[in-house]
This record gives sequence, structure tokens and C-alpha cells, in this order.
Amino acid sequence: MEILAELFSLSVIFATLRFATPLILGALGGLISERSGVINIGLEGMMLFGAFAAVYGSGITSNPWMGLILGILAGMLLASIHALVSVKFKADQIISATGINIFATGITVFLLQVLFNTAGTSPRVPRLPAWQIMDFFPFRPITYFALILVPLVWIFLYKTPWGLRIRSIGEHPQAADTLGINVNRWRFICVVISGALAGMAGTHLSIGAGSAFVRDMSAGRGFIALAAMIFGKYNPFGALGAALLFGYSEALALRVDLPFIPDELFRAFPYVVTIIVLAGFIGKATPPKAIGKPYNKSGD
Amino acid sequence: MSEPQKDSNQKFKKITSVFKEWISGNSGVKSTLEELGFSLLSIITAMIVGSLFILIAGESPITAYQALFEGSFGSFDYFLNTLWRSTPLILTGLAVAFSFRAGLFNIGAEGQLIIGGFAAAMVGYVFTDLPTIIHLPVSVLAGMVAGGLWAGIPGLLKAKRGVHEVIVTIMLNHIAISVAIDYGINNFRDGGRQATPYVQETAELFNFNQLGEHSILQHFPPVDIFAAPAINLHLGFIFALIAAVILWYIMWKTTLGYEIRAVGFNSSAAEYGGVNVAKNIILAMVISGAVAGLAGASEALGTHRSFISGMDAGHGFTGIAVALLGRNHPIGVILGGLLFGALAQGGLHMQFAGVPQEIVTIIQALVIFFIASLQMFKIFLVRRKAKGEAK
Amino acid sequence: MKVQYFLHGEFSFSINESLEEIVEKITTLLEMRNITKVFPGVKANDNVNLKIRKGEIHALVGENGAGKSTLMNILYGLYDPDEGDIFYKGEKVRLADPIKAIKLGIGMVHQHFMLVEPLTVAENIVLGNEPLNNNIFINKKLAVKEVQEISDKYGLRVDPNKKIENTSVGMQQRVEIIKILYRGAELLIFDEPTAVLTPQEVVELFDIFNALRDQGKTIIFITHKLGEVREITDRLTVLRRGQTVGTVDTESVTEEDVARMMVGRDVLLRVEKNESKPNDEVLKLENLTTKDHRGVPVVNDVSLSVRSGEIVGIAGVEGNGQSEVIEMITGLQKVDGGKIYFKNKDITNESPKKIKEFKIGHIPEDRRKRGLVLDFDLAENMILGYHHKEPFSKNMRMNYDKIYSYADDMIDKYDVRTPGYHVTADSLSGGNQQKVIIAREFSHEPELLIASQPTRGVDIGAIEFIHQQIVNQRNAGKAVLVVSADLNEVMSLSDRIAVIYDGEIVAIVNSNEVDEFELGALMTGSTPDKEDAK
Amino acid sequence: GPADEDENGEEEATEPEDETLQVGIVLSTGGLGDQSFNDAAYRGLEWAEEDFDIEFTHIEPEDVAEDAQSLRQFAERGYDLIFGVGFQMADSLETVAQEYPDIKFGHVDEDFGEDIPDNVESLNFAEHEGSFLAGALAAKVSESGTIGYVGGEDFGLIHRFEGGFVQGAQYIDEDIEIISDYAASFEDSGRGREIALSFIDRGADVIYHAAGGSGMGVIEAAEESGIYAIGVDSNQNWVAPGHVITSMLKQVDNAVYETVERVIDGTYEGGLNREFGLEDDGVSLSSLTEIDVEEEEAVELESIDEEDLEVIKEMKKEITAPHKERIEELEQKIIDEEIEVEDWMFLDERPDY
Ligand SMILES: Nc1ncnc2c1ncn2[C@@H]1O[C@H](COP(=O)(O)OP(=O)(O)OP(=O)(O)O)[C@@H](O)[C@H]1O
Ligand SMILES: Nc1ncnc2c1ncn2[C@@H]1O[C@H](COP(=O)(O)OP(=O)(O)OP(=O)(O)O)[C@@H](O)[C@H]1O
Ligand SMILES: [Mg+2]
Ligand SMILES: [Mg+2]
Repeated sequence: MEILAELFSLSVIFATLRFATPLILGALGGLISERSGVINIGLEGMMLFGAFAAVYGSGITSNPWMGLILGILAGMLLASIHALVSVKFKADQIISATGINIFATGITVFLLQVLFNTAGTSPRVPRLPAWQIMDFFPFRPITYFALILVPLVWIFLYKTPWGLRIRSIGEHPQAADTLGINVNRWRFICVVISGALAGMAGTHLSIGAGSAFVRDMSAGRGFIALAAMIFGKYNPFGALGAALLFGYSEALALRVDLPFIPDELFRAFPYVVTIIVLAGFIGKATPPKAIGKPYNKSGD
Repeated sequence: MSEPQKDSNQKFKKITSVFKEWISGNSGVKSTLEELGFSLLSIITAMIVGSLFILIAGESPITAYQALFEGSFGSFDYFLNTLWRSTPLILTGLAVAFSFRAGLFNIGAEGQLIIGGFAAAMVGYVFTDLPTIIHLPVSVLAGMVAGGLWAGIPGLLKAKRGVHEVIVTIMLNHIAISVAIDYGINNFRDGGRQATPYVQETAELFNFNQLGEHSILQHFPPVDIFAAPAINLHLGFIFALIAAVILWYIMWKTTLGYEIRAVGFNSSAAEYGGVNVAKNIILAMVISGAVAGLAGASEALGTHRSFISGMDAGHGFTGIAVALLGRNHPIGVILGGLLFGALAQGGLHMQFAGVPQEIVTIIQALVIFFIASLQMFKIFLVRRKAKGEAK
Repeated sequence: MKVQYFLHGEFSFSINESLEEIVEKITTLLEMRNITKVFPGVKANDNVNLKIRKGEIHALVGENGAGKSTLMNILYGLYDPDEGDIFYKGEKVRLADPIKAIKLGIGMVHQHFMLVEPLTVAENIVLGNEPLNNNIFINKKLAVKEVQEISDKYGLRVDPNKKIENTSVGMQQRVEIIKILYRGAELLIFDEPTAVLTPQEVVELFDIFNALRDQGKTIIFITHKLGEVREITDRLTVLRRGQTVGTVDTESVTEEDVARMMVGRDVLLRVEKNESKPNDEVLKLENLTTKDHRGVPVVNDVSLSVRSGEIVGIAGVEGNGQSEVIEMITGLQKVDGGKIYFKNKDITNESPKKIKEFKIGHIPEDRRKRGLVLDFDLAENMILGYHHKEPFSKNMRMNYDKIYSYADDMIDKYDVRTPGYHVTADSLSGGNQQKVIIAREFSHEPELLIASQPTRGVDIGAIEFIHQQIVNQRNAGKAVLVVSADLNEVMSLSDRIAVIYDGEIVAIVNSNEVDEFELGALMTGSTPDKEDAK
Repeated sequence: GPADEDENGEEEATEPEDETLQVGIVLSTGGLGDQSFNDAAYRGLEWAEEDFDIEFTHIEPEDVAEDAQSLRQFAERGYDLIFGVGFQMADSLETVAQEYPDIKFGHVDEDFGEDIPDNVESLNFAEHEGSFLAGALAAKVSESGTIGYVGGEDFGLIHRFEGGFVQGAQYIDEDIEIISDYAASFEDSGRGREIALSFIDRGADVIYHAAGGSGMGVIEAAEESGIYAIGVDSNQNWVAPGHVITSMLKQVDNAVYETVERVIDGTYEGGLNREFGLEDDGVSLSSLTEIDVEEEEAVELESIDEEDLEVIKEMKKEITAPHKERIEELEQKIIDEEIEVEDWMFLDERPDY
């Protein structure tokens, strides 16, 4: 009975949202990029770099909001490299994104040494303030942003001309091109937006929830965000649902001791559940048709 | 055999056909050289940009690169160790490349390497009375089978359920860590190392510096040069080369390879051609996973003589880059693996020159960016040339 | 001297121009002069000249790969020409991108539809020019209304709220047309619009053409069907190997003349074949049924037989179950009910591999999707489905020496125009791709040949060749089953014709006992008894 | 091998000079900035560099496969004293030490047992004894009767911290509720924080961590929830002023410093497993009453300001000072072996608690 109460307790729900925050943002970012036809497995690296830049920004200005801005910009910077290489130079999107991830692990630790003279944990810096809403919701700002962004992204994708264009570019870039829509420019923009969101997710890790940068602190969350995006069938609300599910199982795993399953293995529970759900009930998440293919106008 | 002339001719043909196949345009040796030239150019560009970072770190790029080169190719020992470092990268590169050819993206080489390494190390430890001739192959096979089965899961789900293999392999990477490191090591270790117990000697992969101790070989003078204890190169490297040859053979010389490539390019057409698409997807993933598992086994039985936490060291992800650098061809993968192996090996020496080791990681990433981007430059050149010819 | 001409824009004349020259200038809407476009290894357009008059329907014809699409893509701003000038309404223009072309009033319906499947008809039409609410949101209502208006004005029936993936090919084409009219196009380019249409739909399309012409629009129409050229166009321009052969008034030439211009020699336009001598029953379909994922039958109770030495055609509007029938016979789709017999042996639900082993050859309807692995070279494509057999392989080992020499033979024998077997199938034109498939399927001497849309999008030279090959098979005593959306083709090839409608065979007739229009009526389900039933 | 040592040595720009003692140190993966033994060992060498005529170089291997190579590189370059840090490196160090019998080695965090080579001095710390005191203090300070332990990766050495902590707490209060979990990483501060928050949800009001970078999250969680954390390895009291009641110090710096000193003095004895415990201040709790040097240093480095220092002072006075005597008493008992703290490092099955 106690376990049952625990399953839906407020603390679990809050923890779920905290876990889910970077996943939601990452998934939304991935969604925008992939809807335009560009695979973005570089979210992980963009998150990590965003996390670092946020700490640096907050540290030197003593203003966490500057940290947020810098974190977002850093995500955008790495995303522009991804876009430059994969959209402009038409390289394989997976290779380019892999490069981003490798680059991010290297550059963050490198800069830690150059700027903070340490290779592990940065000094603590001012963190974003907690925003107590109605004396009840105890979250850091980025959690609210993430939640607000879900419907916004949905409206953007499904109600505005830009969304329509992005969706058509991901499905049938030639069709968009013949109507005068600049496919590669839009793709560039979408990838950069996804970098901004990933950077924000990273910022949440370092100065939203936390207050310092720790090397490799993204710890695979970019990939999980990607999974949430696919699991959510490339839909913002689906991604939200998936991120919440992942967050929920993590939150629960920390609070409830399940009989029969060794603790270490229970940590894998969300991943196992995801696979089972994907295999059994949810079926196919159909990616945009033109995803992964660089767009060549007029054979150039 | 009776016609040596013809025989060597055919060999030559075969060799050139390998190169031809390597180049998608099939336009022969000339463009192979071009290809190599571009790879070289992008590596050089990456190092030039990398030198900016070295300058930021307050060191001299020239000294740094000298150390890098010195450390990877400066002596016979170092060279052998470069080969040693490239072993897991070649293997994961091959694994990823093989799946790519089947139209699958095995982002799970990392997890397969972990599971394979764990299985190999456990088999290598648990059996105490087996002769080497049995114990070693069984341990290696255990790693391959474990990796293969691990990769078979996404293969099966893709083939039977249409589940995207990328998401499943990402999930399985995390599960592999839970199973092999969090749970596996915890339950089997003895002592404080975060590792499984050392494998029996009968399961260790032969190290090249033991060549001199060999009862027959020790009478050959050249064997001495391997005698240095600093040499880490082990049999795993030979496995990597053999794996490359076998995979090349499977991919381009057998009906299985033909079918896998057909499925990879166009599964509808493959189905029309009587190819069992599901079977080939699963097989391709299993083979890919087995090779990644071999990477794990080679690291566990050769390099660490146990399954040790941190052993994977991101080799699975570097393997993706290696595969793509090598254009998913075994020869290219070997070259790509050697390059990244050299960077890793030489990176240590660069640290002695005062340069943070992250420079190596940064250069790896830059190489990827430039190889990818210079493709564009190449297309531009080719187009210019074509225009010239057409006129 | 400058003259403001009421039709279009300003013209400048010099005093010593002849009247003819001046009239020519005034009536010319578009002129493409000395256009050259080079692709790696190919000169797709080589000094091409084209003049289009205001208000005409102008055909652009030529073999596969002659450069028609390339020329039109240049006109639409998709490709940048390497050399040459374009004059529109007398002014030299540079068409850097489609926006520029659209602004000038040039619109194009592409050979492969440029429609985004998961979007609705209206969304596809307004894409890039969306009517807005508050400057931010798409005004869906207005979009639908505007689409409806155009649809009414030109008689282009579409359902604005339907998703493209749920519409018929004919409607998709109308969507394409509305798309360019929505953008105010004056000059409409159609690249092979009829290749995918039924005769009825072609008739409808031509009505639309006429309506457009009546509204003052100008049309450039690319087709491989000379009957259509004859029927609808005013003038025609012939391209051959990237060069202009000439422009003539349609009335002044015969189809044979045009064909000669296109290929540079005489062409046989009718299939030559003698009386069939059918023998034993080779293929028998008994009450064949299959259902789609919703459980609705797509093929319902189909029975048919094909004997050796005869060609049976299946005529039907696309999407009436003919593809499924073929896929069931060839093992590519599950049979939910009924039986398939091949030479009295039950082959229902056998694997495609087994079916191939029974010596059943199959030319699939979609060569790019089913028939070829576009990234394989020709040699590897030539053995697809036979790769596990000797001499191509033994004990799982491929024998590439044999494969290459076989491919060389086939390229020779079937006149595949290619630099060699080592190029990828992707780099061949549609007609030559088709020849590769035909070479592959014919060379294994099938007992039963199933040919689906064997000449779709293929030029006349190649059609002649392919038809001859099919008739040869039948003459050699093989059984042939042909499916084609091209009525002419079905009629001229087949000995007997089965008409399929809504998943059922509604009639089986001898080909020399029906005419095109009777067939067309059957295909659209308007048989007398059908109508009674309703 | 040793044969071509000269060749290689000559070409190197960093060729060691004769008089100055050349010291090399190979840090364990994770490297500098771990706020733990890597940092501490490095600090010990910095002190030594100030006091003696030595030069030192550090190497951070990119992955575990590089450990042996790094040690060997130092040896080949003719360094006089070479340190390895971390139990994962022990076997590599043993091998290399045997290859170079003329070079002196030091190692942090692994008991080599009886077979220790003659040229190796191993430095070990009784983390369980220090953690015992941390546990005791936690039990004393806790008002809720629930305390927590967060480990980094889940393995032997880290179990030793857990074991000491649990025994210490239970020594004070047999019925105390102790929750523990592992972050499965030394670098995931996000997870560290969430684990701590889940403990706090379950009523914990003092949390001890041995989780490296993940521990940063534990301290953050303690700070934002207004409860207490206990730092580890280095003095972390200043990281969240007023919320870190103490740190279990592991004096790797001192130990390393002393090894260098012994080499300079000529009193270096190889073949020795040194154990540092409470007795010799090898492990200890940071001061429960006074401001420590590190806390003052943090002010100098502007990591915290004077105000923060006041907060720390206040906290010590209010929270920890009252327990000083009891803790010191326990410390003495352990030193006198009246209390036997069990080492959980090699336990197959950790006891339930
Ligand atoms: N993007 C391209 N890149 C390279 N070559 C091309 C490209 N597009 C066309 N070609 C080549 O240019 C030539 C002309 O092609 P084009 O598409 O204009 O022919 P077409 O007359 O439209 O043929 P079809 O009747 O088959 O549609 C062909 O040889 C073709 O292979
Ligand atoms: N990038 C390219 N490189 C080489 N050839 C190309 C390229 N793109 C298109 N082509 C060729 O240009 C020609 C014209 O292309 P198009 O799309 O009009 O096909 P097609 O020949 O008309 O065939 P179909 O109508 O059956 O699809 C084809 O031969 C096609 O293979
Ligand atoms: Mg065309
Ligand atoms: Mg065509």
C-alpha cells in the first residue's frame, strides 16, 4: 500500500519533471531538426557544451541568466557546425553528429583546463533561481520553459507557415524547393534551433538544477532525448509523454525497492520498458521520409 | 597453379578490383589516389586547426605534433603500439560499416563491445582446466556470440516489428552497462579492482613480446625486436585483420553479402529478387554485433586480461567515425582505425610535451568534420573536370 | 521605336525588321536561346533553341534522356544553364530559382509529383504562399476557400481537406495544376503528365488543357505518346540527344514523321503479331482474394487462366487491384483466399524465391522500387533473383567473372545504352533501366512471363523493342500476362483482355473484339449490368 | 625497452637534469579536478616542489589501456620517482616497477600485499575508519533519524566508505535509518542530486557522499533542501557554506609529499605497504570547531567570501562543535583498537541495514 502511495506521490511527480526537463528540451530540439530532414544524434554533445558554456557565462558575469544565454548560444554554435558540415557541405549527417559528440567531450574538458585550471569539476557558479509558483511548484525556470515549449513547438509545427514548410522539407524537399522554399536554409535554421534547445537542456543540468560543470555530465541524456523523440513519434506531445515516462521510471527507481530485481539491473528498467513498448504495442514511429539525405538542388 | 603468369594476373585483377569497389565511382586507381589525397588533406587541415587549440593551451604546435608523430611512429615499439591501439577501433569500425552496408545503423557497437568483453572475460576466468587450444577460442567465441546476440535483438525487432534499430541499440547500450558493469562486475569481482577477475592464462591473447619466449621462434634472430615489455600488441590485431578480410569476402564475394547489400540499398527490390529480407537484416546485425563483441573479447583477453570498467572507452562511437572515414569498406576501415589508433598512441607523448590530451579528441572530431566537408570540395573539382571534358 | 503591346509588355523594334519578324516577336511568349547544360559526363542540353507562342499548347518530344526535363527544369529555375539566354515576354531574364520563375508566371507540373504525402491537398497547394491570420498562423479556411475557387473556375475537382496519401493519381495531378494556377501561372509546363493516367483521366486532362488555353494560358506538354501530341497540341518541338531537331506545326506532320525525327530512323508504331496458338493452361487463378491492413478486400474472388502461347492482358484503372494480383502470383503479397496453380501445381503463398525457381519471370510495375537496386551496378542488377544460382554463384560463392561476361552479353543483346556493366543502374535513363530488367527476366526463359507496365515512361524506340520481345516470348510458346495502364498497349499486345474493376474481374474479352472506348467504359465500372446492380 | 632508453632520452626536450629530482605522476582516469585523490596527490607534489629541488610532470591517461604505457614512458625518460594513482593502476605499476628496478615508485590506493616489489612504496588509507567518524557524526546531527550515503561507481573501494559510515552511524544509534545508493558514475552530478533528493523525500537530513563529481549534486541538493551533507577526500566544507558539516579527509597530499621527502632524504624504503589511518592523520574529519586552512584558502581564491566563512563558523559552532568530544572519543577508541571497524572493500555480500 505504501508503495502504491509512493507511486503517485508528489515527490515522485516532481522528481519526474526534474528528470524529464532536459529530455523534453532535447527531444523537442531533435524533433525540429529531424522534422526538417536532418538527423541530430549530436544532441548529446550540444547539451554538454551548453552545460559548460552556461557555467562559464554565469561564472564570469555572476549572472545566471547570462549563463543561460551563453549556454543556448553554445548549443547553437555546435549546431551550426553540424549544419555547416551536413547541410551545406552535404556530409553524412550521422558522421557529422558523431563528430559533434566527440568534439564536445574534448572541448569542454580542454576549456575546463584552460579557463578553470581543472579537468574535472568546475567551481560553483550562481545558478538560476527557483521559481516557486503558487507556493507549490518548486521548479527551476528551465523546467517551466520546457513545459511551455511543448505546445509552442506544436503550434509552430502545425499552425504556422514555417512549420508547414519544415514538415514538407523533411518529407519531400524537392516539392518544397519547386515552390521556392529554400530547403537548405530552413534545414540550417532548424538544426540551429535544435542546438539552442539542447544548449538550454545542458544549461539546466549545469546551472538550472545544479551549480557547476562536471566533465561528461550530460551522461547520455542527449541519446535518451532522442529516444523520447522517436518514442513520441516525432510529435511534441508524444515526446513530452515519452520524456515523462522515462523520468517517472527513473524517479521511481530511486524511491521504490522492487523485489526480485537486483538494484543494479533495475536501473536499466526504463530502457527495457522502452524496448518492450516499442516492440509490442506502439508499433512504428515513421521518421520523415527525406531524413538523413542531404538535399542537392539541381545536381549541384 | 600450373600457369603462374595467369595466376598473378588474376591476383592483380583482384587487387585492383578491391580498389575499384572501394571507390563508388568505379573509376579506378587514379581516383583511389585522389581519395587518399583528400583524406590526407583533411587530416592536415584538421591538424592546422587543431594547432590553434594547442596555441590556446600555450604550447607550440610544432613540438606537439612532433611528439604525436614520434609517439605513434617514432620507433618500432611505438608503431606496434599504434597497431595495438587501433585494434578495437578497426573492429568496431568494421562492425558499424557492415551494418551500414545492410542499410542499418548500429549505434550499439559500444554495448555489444561491453557485453562481448564481459562474456569473453567470464568464460576466460570460469574454466580453469582447459588447454589453451580450446580455452582461448571458446572465450573469444563467447565474446562474439554474446555481442552477436546482443545485436540480434535490434535486428530481430527491426525485421519482425519494424522497430527503428537506432533507438533499440541506444537503449541496449545503457542496458549493457547495467548488466555487465553495474551488475556483472559487482557480482563476480574479487578484490578491489572494478573488474572481473583476471582470466586464466589459457585464455589470454598472445602478446607479441612473448614471441621470443616461444620454443621454436626464439631461434630466429628477428624475433628479438619484439622482446620489449613495452609492446602491448597482441593477437587481437591479427583477429582484426582476419575479420576485415572475412567481412570483405562475405560482403563482396558471397551470395550472403550480395543479399545483405541488396537489402541495404533497396529492400523492396531485394524481396522481389527472392531475398529473405528479415533473415538478412537479423544476420547483418548479428554479424556486426559479433565483430563488435570480438572487439570486446580482444580488449578483455588481450589488453586487460579481464573485463574492466572503462574498457569500452567510447570505442563503439569512435567506430562509427572510423567506419565512415573508411567509406564502409574494410580497407578504408583499417586505414581509418590506424589513423585514430595513431592519434591515441601519439596523444600520450603529446601530453609529455605539455599539451592537454583533449587535443587528441578535438583533432579526431576535426578530422571527421574536414573529411566530411572536403567531400564537397572534391565534388566541386569533379564537376569542373566533367564540364571541361564535356566541352 | 517602342511599342506597348497589349498582350505582354514592351517590345522594341528596329525600323528595318520585316513584318514577319515583328509578328514573330510579338506572338512569342518565351524564347530559350542556345541553352547548354552539362552534367558530369553528359551534355544534357547542347545549344537548344525553343520558342513558345502565347496561348498555344506546345509539345516537347524526344527519346528518354533527350534532355526535355532538363530544359524545362532550367526554364523553371531549378537548374542554372551553363550557357544560353532566356527571353520571356521579350525581355531577357535570369531564372535563378523557382521563385523567380513563379513571379514571372511560369509554373511546372513535374514528371514525378512534387507533393508532400502526409499534408492535405490545400496545404500542398498553399505551401510557400500561405494565407495568414494575424501574420503568424496559417489561415486554413481561406486556403481551402481559395483552392475551391480555382478548382471551380477550371473544373479541377479536388478535395482540399484530404491528405495526399489518400488521393488518386488523377487528383494528385489536378492538385499539381491548381498549385501552379494558385501562383498565377501564365505558362504551364507539364512533364509527362499522362504517363500515370487512365484514358478517362487523359480525356479529363485534355479538357483542362483546353479550358486553360481558353483562359489565355500557354502550355508546354512533354509526352512520349504521339497520339496525344496529335490530339491536343498546336505545335511541337523535337529534341534528340540534347539538341533541337526542329519545331513544326502538329497538323503538318504525321506520327511517323515525328517518330523519325525523334529517333533518326523509321519506327514501327504498331505491334506486329500473328494469330495466337494457345496450348496448355500454365497459370490458373481460382477465387483469389486479399485484404488490406483494415481487412477490406482489395482483390476479390479473381479467377483467370493463362495458357502457353498467348498473351493475356489485364486492363484497369490503377489502384483497382491489378498490382495486388500480380504480387500475389509472384509471392510478394499474402493470399488471403483462393488458390494459384502453376502448371497444375499449387503455388499459393510460396516465397518469391520458390516462385522464381518455377520459371516465372516478372517485370515489376515500379522499376525503381522493385525492379532494380539503383545503387548496384548493372551486372549485379542483371542477376537479381538469380544470384544464388549457377553459374553466378556456387555454394554461396559469387562468380563475378561469369557475372560480368553475362552482363556484357545482355547489354549487347538487349541494346542497353550504357558505358558498361560497371555503372550503377541509377545513372541509366528510364528506358534503359527497363531494358536491364527485361534482359534479366527474359534470359532465364520463363514458362510464364508477368509484365507489369512494361513500357511506362519509356520512349518509342525502346517501346518497340520491348513489345517485340514480349511477342517473341509468346511466339516461342510461353504464357504471358501483361498489366498496363496504357490501353493502347494492352490492346495491341494482348490476345485476350481481362478487365479489372474494384478488385474484381468484370469482363474477359478477345482483344480483336473490343475497341478502346468499350474497354475504357468497362474499366471505369460503367457496364450496363453494374449500373443496374446499383 | 630499457635497452633503447638512452636513445629516446637524448632526443627529449624534457631530458631530466642530474641534480633535480624528476618526479612523474600518472593520474587515474577522471584525472585532475576530481576533488579527490588525483587532486590531492597532485597537491602533494606541488608542496614538494616548493620545498625541495624537484620537478614533476603529470599524465592523464585517456583510457585504462594507457596506464602501463604512461608509467613506462616516465621510466624510459629516466624519471627518478614515479607515482601511480588509483587501484585500477596497481597491476600496471607492479609490472613496470619490476621492469625498472632502479627507479623508485609510489602508489596510491592499493595494498600490494607481501609480493610488493622492492622499489615500490604503496600508500593506503583507512577510509572506513574516517567514514566511521562521518557516520557517527551524521547520526549525532540527524534529527529525523534518517541519514543517507551516495556512492559513485559501485565497487570495492567505495564500499569501504559505505561500510565505515554505516558502522559509525549504527554505533551511535542502532535503529538509525540509513539509505544508500550508487550514482553508477563519478561524473553525473544530475543523478547524484536526484539520489540525494530522493533520500530527502524519504526523510534523510544528513547525507554522506563518496561520489566524486556526482557528489557535487549531493551537496547542491543538501544546500537547496536545507539539510546537511558530508564531503569526502578533500575539504569540501566551503563548497556549500553552512551545509557541509564536515569532510572525511584523505590526506593523500601529505602521504605523497612525505614519500618525496623520504627519497630526498635517502630514507625511502621500497617494498612497503604503508597504511595511513586515524592515528597518523592519514584520514580524519575536517575540524568540527575551527576554520580549516582550506576554508581560508577558499576565501583567498575568492571561491567564497568572508560572509560565507562566517556561515561556516556559525555552522560549526551550532551543529558540529557539540559533538566534538564524542567523536574524538570514538577516534581514540578506534586508534586503541577498542572499536574494530570492518572493511567492506572485499565483502562479497554487504550486510543489510
Ligand atoms: N541531375 C542530373 N545529373 C546528372 N545527369 C543528369 C541529371 N539530370 C539529367 N541528367 C542526364 O541528362 C540527360 C538528359 O536528361 P533529361 O532528364 O533531360 O531527359 P528527358 O528527355 O527528360 O528524358 P525522359 O524522357 O526519360 O524523361 C540524360 O542523359 C540524363 O542522364
Ligand atoms: N544525379 C544524377 N546523376 C546521374 N543521372 C541522373 C541523376 N539524376 C537523374 N539522372 C538521370 O536523369 C534521367 C532523367 O531522370 P528522370 O527523373 O526524368 O527519369 P526518367 O529517365 O524519365 O525515368 P522515369 O520516367 O522512368 O522515372 C534519368 O536517366 C536519371 O537516371
Ligand atoms: Mg524527363
Ligand atoms: Mg521519363
